[in-house]
Amino acid sequence: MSPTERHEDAPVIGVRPPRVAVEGFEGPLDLLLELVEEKKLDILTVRLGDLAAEYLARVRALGQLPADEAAAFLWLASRLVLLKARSLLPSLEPIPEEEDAVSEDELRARLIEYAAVRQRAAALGDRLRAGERAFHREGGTVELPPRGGDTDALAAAWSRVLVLAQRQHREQIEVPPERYSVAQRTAEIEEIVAREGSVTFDRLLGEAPTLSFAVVTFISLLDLYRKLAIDLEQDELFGEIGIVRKAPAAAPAARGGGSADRREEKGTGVAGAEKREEGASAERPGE
Amino acid sequence: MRSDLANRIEAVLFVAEKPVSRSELARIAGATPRQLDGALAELGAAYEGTGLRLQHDGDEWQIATAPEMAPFVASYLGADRLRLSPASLETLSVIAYRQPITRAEVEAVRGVNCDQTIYTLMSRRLIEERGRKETPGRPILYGTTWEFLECFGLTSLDQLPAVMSEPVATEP
Amino acid sequence: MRSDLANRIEAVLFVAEKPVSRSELARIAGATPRQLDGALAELGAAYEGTGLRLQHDGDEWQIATAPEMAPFVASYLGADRLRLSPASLETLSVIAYRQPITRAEVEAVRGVNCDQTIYTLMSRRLIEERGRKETPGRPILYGTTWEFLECFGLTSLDQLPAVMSEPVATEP
Repeated sequence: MSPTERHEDAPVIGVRPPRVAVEGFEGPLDLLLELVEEKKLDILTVRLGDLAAEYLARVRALGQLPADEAAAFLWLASRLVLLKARSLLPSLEPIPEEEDAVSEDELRARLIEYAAVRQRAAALGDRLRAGERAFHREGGTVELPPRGGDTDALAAAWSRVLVLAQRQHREQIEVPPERYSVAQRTAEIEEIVAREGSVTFDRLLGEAPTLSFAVVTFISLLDLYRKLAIDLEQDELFGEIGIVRKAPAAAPAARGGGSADRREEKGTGVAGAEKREEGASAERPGE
Repeated sequence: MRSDLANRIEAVLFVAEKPVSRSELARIAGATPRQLDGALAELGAAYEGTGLRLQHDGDEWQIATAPEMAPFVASYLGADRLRLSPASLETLSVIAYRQPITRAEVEAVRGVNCDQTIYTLMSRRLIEERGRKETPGRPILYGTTWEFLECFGLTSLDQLPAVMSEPVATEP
Repeated sequence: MRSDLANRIEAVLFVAEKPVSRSELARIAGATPRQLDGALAELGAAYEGTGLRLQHDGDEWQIATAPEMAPFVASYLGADRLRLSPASLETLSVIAYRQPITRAEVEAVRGVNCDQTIYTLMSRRLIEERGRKETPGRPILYGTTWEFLECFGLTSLDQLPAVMSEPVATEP
């Protein structure tokens, strides 16, 4: 089973400083590669089994792994221990049950590929940060009487608009502001921060916050800050606000957390659509 | 060798769907009015013998296709179907099904700024102004044109295909 | 002196709302595929050192602004910069360099579940569905979009940055 990605995307478009690195790893391969790089070992020659003990120690230190992620990390750990054992006892023949186990070569190949992926991602990230992108035009200045409009396409566009508008409308109805008390929101935020260690203010707001939801969220943060439960970080004026867990989290509030998650999920539908529109405006002058 | 300032102006005018004023160009390109005039002249000269032209109406500047290219442009645009971006098509659908309607009302339905798409649809003669709404600010009302009917092969607006969803309130 | 054919192509690409295929360009400009390729190369070369450039994704062509002009164009359009998390960038890089590719294949490379990042990249129009893989379950294949090329300032996929360690092929 694959672990789930940890780094969630900061709201897509917007002038924000890069996210502060989140603790933890993207997955077992990420952790293994980190070890290789930290120790300045050559992926091509290092005996991966030799990293077993260190890998296990790091997994132990990670602390809060959700069950499914732990499985993936431990699966890799067991492979490493097996490779180590084989290298110590060369006479050890693979037993039939191990046939599906990943071999040193396969693991190495995956690690090499993953290292390339990380380099490529970094190269793409550099390009993105450099901001040297292209823009196309929509061509709006043509003086010719158009022909050949498709009424079905027009009706489909209208349907799409209606669906989006209704979804936004529903969102407003289903999340009435009075549903959020400061106490409840405080508990929710406490739970999120306890679970994730840190979170951004933007994420707490979700994609399309109502004014009262934003206000309640903000007051809750001030309250938590006053109680020394969290730290607040902001690198620059108008920059992203980071909320970081301070004291070991109190018992998470079971009641509040659910609705925060639901809100986030529900937000995704509408937000996705809005994001597309925003994306469109960033990429072309159409809107 | 083209100057960097001329290239900045070119890029901005390229993406702009409407003419851009001299003062806005100068501000965006970071140039004095005098430098800007020089760069505009440079760009205009560079377009000689190409498929594009630099045009201006008073202080408003834009890039357009060269008149000699009209047959090919017409052949592409008029070919067999209307070419509109999804965004423009959505704005058109709102206006077609809800006319007469103000820009603010269109934006309330679509949830995004519709300046550019309304401009595009106006320039394609698919929509037109239909007087003013008698509310504060007297905003312009938009409706579809007879070219719209012709373009979509409709004899009247009653023939617009019915859609399933129930209408939602459009008041902003 | 620019050829007339290059100018025709320029004018058509200038008014086009979407990338135009090679075959359509050839038809409209009245050229053979061979002549067209020559004219496209000519136009691409003519754009060097200007505010524009010619980009293509396979056989689809488009004029876009030069990446160096991005700050000015963004300032005019009021466009914000796209930001992606490290996780999304990893998923995007796997897809960009290995397209078309299924989600399971992306996950095999990254070693983590990629549902969320694929959704994110789809909603930003950086990737799109490219049909189905003819294997059991017929999983969806993903590839990058035009917007991807534009966002990263690439004129074509050939321009993807090369990295030091080139991996060996792995099939999941």
